[in-house]
Amino acid sequence: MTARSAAFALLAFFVATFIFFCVAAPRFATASNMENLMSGFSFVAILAIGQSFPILLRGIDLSVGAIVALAGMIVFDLELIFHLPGWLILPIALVAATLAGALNGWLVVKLKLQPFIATLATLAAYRGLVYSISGRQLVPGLSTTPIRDPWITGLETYFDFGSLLGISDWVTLPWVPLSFFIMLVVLAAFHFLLGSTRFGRSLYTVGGNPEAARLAGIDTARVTLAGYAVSGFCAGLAAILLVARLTTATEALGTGMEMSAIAAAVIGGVSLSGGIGSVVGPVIGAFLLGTILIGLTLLGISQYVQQILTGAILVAAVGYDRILDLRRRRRLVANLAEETHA
Amino acid sequence: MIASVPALGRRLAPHALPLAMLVIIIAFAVSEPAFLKPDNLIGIVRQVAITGIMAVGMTFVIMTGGIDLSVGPVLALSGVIALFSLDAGVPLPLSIVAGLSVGLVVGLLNGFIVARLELPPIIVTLAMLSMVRGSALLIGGPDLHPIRGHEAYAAIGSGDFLGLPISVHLFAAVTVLMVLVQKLTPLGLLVAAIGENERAARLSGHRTRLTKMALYAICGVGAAIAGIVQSSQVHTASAVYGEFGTELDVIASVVLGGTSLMGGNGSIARTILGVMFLGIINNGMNILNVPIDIQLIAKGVIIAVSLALSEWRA
Amino acid sequence: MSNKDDTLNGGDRRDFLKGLALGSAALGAAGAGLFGVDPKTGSIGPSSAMAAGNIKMAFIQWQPHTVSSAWSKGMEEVLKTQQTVDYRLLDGQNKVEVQVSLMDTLINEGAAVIFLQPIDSVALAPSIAKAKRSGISVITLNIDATEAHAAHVEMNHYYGAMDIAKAFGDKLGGKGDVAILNAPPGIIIRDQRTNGFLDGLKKYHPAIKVVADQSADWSRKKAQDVITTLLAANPNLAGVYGVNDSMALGAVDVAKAKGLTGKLVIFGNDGEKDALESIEAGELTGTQYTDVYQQGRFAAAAATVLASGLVPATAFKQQGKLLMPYVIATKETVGTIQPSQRW
Amino acid sequence: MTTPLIRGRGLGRIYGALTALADADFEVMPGEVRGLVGSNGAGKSTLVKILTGAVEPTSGTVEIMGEPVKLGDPSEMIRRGVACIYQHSNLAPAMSVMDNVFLGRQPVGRFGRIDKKKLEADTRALMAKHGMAIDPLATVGNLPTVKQKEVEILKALALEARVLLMDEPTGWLSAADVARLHQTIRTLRASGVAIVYISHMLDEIFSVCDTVTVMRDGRVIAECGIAEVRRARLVELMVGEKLARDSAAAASVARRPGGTGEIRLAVRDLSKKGVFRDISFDLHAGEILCLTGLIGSKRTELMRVIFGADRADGGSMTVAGQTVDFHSPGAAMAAGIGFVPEDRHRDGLMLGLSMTDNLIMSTIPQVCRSIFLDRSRVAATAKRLVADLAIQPPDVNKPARLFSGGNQQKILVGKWLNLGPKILILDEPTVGVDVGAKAEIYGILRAQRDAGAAILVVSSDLEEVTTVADRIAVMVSGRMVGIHDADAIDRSRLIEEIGGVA
Repeated sequence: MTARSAAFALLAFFVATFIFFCVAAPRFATASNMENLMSGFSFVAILAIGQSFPILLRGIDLSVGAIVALAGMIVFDLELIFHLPGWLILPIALVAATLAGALNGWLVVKLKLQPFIATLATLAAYRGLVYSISGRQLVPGLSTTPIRDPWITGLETYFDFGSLLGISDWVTLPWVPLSFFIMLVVLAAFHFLLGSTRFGRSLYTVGGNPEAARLAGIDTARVTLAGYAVSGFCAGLAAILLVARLTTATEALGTGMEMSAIAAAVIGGVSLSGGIGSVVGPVIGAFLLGTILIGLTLLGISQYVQQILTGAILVAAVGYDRILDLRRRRRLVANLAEETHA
Repeated sequence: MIASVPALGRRLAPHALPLAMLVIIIAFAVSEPAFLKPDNLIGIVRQVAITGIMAVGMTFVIMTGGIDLSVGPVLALSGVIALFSLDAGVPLPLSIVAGLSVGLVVGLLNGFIVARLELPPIIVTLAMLSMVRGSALLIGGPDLHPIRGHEAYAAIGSGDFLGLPISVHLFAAVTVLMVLVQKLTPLGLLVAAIGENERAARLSGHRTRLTKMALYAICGVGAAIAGIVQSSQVHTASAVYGEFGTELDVIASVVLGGTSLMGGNGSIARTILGVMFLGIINNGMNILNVPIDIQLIAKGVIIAVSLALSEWRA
Repeated sequence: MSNKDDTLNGGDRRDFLKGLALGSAALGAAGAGLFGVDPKTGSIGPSSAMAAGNIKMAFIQWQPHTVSSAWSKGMEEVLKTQQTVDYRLLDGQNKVEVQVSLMDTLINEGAAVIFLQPIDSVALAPSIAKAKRSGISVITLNIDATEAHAAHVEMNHYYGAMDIAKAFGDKLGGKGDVAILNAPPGIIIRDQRTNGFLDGLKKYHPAIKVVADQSADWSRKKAQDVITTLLAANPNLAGVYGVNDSMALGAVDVAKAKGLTGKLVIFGNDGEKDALESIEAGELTGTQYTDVYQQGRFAAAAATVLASGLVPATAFKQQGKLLMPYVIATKETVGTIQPSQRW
Repeated sequence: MTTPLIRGRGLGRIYGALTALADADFEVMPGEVRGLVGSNGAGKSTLVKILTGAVEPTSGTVEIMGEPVKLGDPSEMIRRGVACIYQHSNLAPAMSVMDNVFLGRQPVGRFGRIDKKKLEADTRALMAKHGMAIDPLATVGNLPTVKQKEVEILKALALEARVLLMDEPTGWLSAADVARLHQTIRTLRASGVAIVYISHMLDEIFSVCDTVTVMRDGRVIAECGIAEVRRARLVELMVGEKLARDSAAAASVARRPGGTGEIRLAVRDLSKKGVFRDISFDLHAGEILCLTGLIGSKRTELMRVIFGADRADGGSMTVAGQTVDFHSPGAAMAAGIGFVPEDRHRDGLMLGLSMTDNLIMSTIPQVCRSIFLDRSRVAATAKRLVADLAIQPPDVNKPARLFSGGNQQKILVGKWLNLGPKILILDEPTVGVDVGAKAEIYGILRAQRDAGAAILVVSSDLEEVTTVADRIAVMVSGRMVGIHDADAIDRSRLIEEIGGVA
């Protein structure tokens, strides 16, 4: 109930921001801008979905940016050096990213490292690995060779629903990028996983009350490991979409993305103290960040001022959430009072 | 014999970091004797001075279960402000105060939002990172601003005193000051108390929020000192200094020193150990000309392993 | 469903773009002025942009840096004489995906010309193709893209670095141990400069030995640290090449502190003001100097021609390419660089 | 003779220096309700935790239906049908009632999808069976505490447990709810479930149990049928004959209701919306006032307001004649109030810090010289307090974590004594404290009282209340329902008043 009302509040905030820019920013409310928003931030949304899992488990994953680079570079190498077919490359990259995430989980579960520091260590290590395996350094000339495999570039496809429905004569609908649909599928899948399976319920318990989870016979180690693996998987998926969009991978891909993902997740109502949140919020959070960035650019606001405003909005978003939380608690106390005095 | 291995491990666990350091130092020294040259050893301290000053400042914040991601841009902005003040004809001490006040203001703001509004520190300081960087770029632009004709200012980073770089003296002074604060003043005790149990500290009559604000302010001032040292060391001030990753190095040093991100235990002296540990790894790998990819992988593995060792109990 | 590229080849669907009806009657009514966009405004190109007011031009830089800042100044100098041009600087934050997103936004906004300092040649190519389809001219700075576009104005990294290697070796007398202060991989100019330098040494001075190649993250401070360390292990170090001037100046700082000024041959790359002054002071041995203001002016001049609308952006099958003339600035040549050319 | 459903032999558990449980034998037959009684710290909770697998014993074995089981593994115990209702909540607050009830065992359909309809139906069926009514879809964290307790009971019942452990299950419940719970227990017993019932409320033990096991100081000291033992004997067994005698003597001799007559603290119509209302009482210098009531009667919340940790909405307080309005604990301390909180791990001690640091925590200015801590003064203070309170071991540098419960509590009391408080508030001062330390703490309190301090003790332990109080105040659901001289009220009357029977 309360989680849902928080999500509505966030949605309201998003819609308000959106409408503001529609009114204030020139060419914000255009079909092509919607395309830009969808294709430019779907992968951020996927990263934010992934990041929700470690955060729900009271952890954090700082290494997602490096995993993005790693998965991207694996695609690059397999395609341009080993000339493997795309249908084979994509699953390999996803598996590698998932394993990289699982290794984070292993460090947290088995070596009992604090998630922040464990993933900080792997952030460095994975990035180093990317440099090591970089086809751009190993084979001269590859840095200017785009990836042309249809399996991969095909991911950067747009769907024109307007003409499909035959209504394009009187409205122009944005063409929807495939990445957006992939994001929706991921969202639906993980929403289902969290909300409707034992694993998901267990994950909330492990994050919210680890002792209760243990006493209920839940294998907390396995759940935690799986949570970090999901984060890795999402990073791998984001990497594939990025590679399709860029037709290449670079060694620096994904730098700083962990911060966007964390910010989107927390704005989306995933509590850093674990056990509270959904994957819907982070997706809204990601597109909220996107709306703000694009909107401010279209408003012609200097990039430096943009940084200041984004920071302020981030504080406002978590502060707003905090206020709602306080109000909710106060209401609860009041309800309780009525009950006891009744 | 076999039975005693875990027991030995338990006994050695608290000393995992110094032991790992020793092993690494020996490995470096064997593969490159120049590593142990006094010049290089002093070099290491000079190299870590900036990160070290920030790590010393951040230790208290982390001990209370907080974190400060905004130190990078604070470092940049304090250098820019100090230089602009100098160029505007403000006397040196006042210019330095102007630079340091950047850290103070940002730190107080961080502390206020974290302690008073009780928002998560990681998000608050992430937002502050963005805001301070934006402000620094607004004020200083993307350009490098050379520091010319301010000999005294330049000496802070580049001068020598008693055969040691002044930046090393400064690092030592900040460290000693903070060690004394931790060991000898009520503040040190209070930081530990808040980290251990904030509720209990408040119920013991302490002004925990005010204290936390002060700690973030200390952290900010530490970053500002680092900014002044860096700008004077490189004879330039720029809004782009303290690039992304600076804060993570600082946090890694503090955590390697045994301070838990959950708060509680921690010591300035051990933070120095963490700082030196990372400094030695970087220096040794530079001196051995290890390629960047292997450097990063090794760094990640070494951090994970040495922390895992110190967690190794029972 | 259809693949965008295929459809676009058939005909530019942007012509059909009429602005977005959000499907909400209320919004539509409220925003009649906002959403009832004239069909014409949807079609992008210099002419329509002019119809709407000023021509928009924007520069997407790699990240805040002296070089891009100087370009921007050069461009503004030219563009502000044309009162119909709105120019602004956007920051790519050292991230390809940010540059791509900014490209998209500018395309949507209907810019006439985009100046782009790509982080990667391939990664930005799809965006450039998209811009071209929308009739926007793209001028790349320093790093070329694999997609043909309007113009490319380059500092000439590879050959410049080869020439540096030549001058560097000459100063060293053709032998000695040298170190490279490098940047981490991930941006192409780093690779071009490193490769140019190494190839140059191979070609002109094969006896010179590179004893260390360490990353100093473009940073003067880290360069100081790295060089101090390398000097401990390699007391005979005779020369240092910094992939940018900041790192070279870091080496200069160390040389000064250790009394090695003049003994240690140090070259940088870029040619910023501080580096030139350091050369004049006899500390830095040399750098590759490019008149970056001029580079910006060239780009802007090309842009004004393109924006006149006489040359359609889609017509660029083969792009214009301008390699900026450069000077290997050393104590001997630095005097020829005028104060007004220094950035 | 039938085999016991569950049987533990020689069970022991040692925590550092503290032996929580020593060589305990314990068994329950099918269809038996066994009461488990003993003072706090007697080892009941440890025994229960071993039986649920939450804690691995350092020695001993457990058999279920004659088969030995692997210990220290909660899922193994659940699999074998051992369920527990814990004293502290073990619910996931952000999740729904039905998810909590069937945590980790939700019915699943295709693709591992949780069958929510079936889950809801199962939950409703279970509730119907045991006569409870909670919305299965409600979020647990939003339920009142009483309902949360019911969810915990449901959770255990849902396991169709053969062995059901109940650790203080009625602490949150009203008299009517208790009766209903007992009815449920009798139904379960009839179906052959073995039940272990832990409670301080001897009435409940006598009402529902068949047999009783008495523990003291980590040992099982007696076992018998409930019909074979009289109440007084049971109390004597629990607290030890000497203490029972001593406390009775001490209590009757030394009671000083009203103290010196000087009113130290006067509370008038103090209210906090939704928590408590119209609280008025006087606390005199030189007396111990015990405030008792069920858990959830808002005693702790009242204390927090008096100490300035929370704010009141209405009413007034005067301390030694001065009207006060504390906005922080610091302000209350300045007025001479000390507060020993209920949960010493959560609110009281810095477990990782040394005993010395804990002892000086609320009196730091006293041990400072200018801005520095004066190490010699710190050491002297610690030494004095350790001697005064007979804290064992007297190792001042040892972290608080490593002391036994009783000594931890003494550290906490000592921390406030150092302040020389005019008013000392103690919330459940002897929870988890062994019998010996308990007597010592009572001694300390009496000494402070005799020295003129006003002492306010919050306790739900009636033994404690009748032992230590000069006057007794009773709270029910956020209201103060009566204040009595300790000698003027008998126990059964007190129990009725606490239970809300007017």
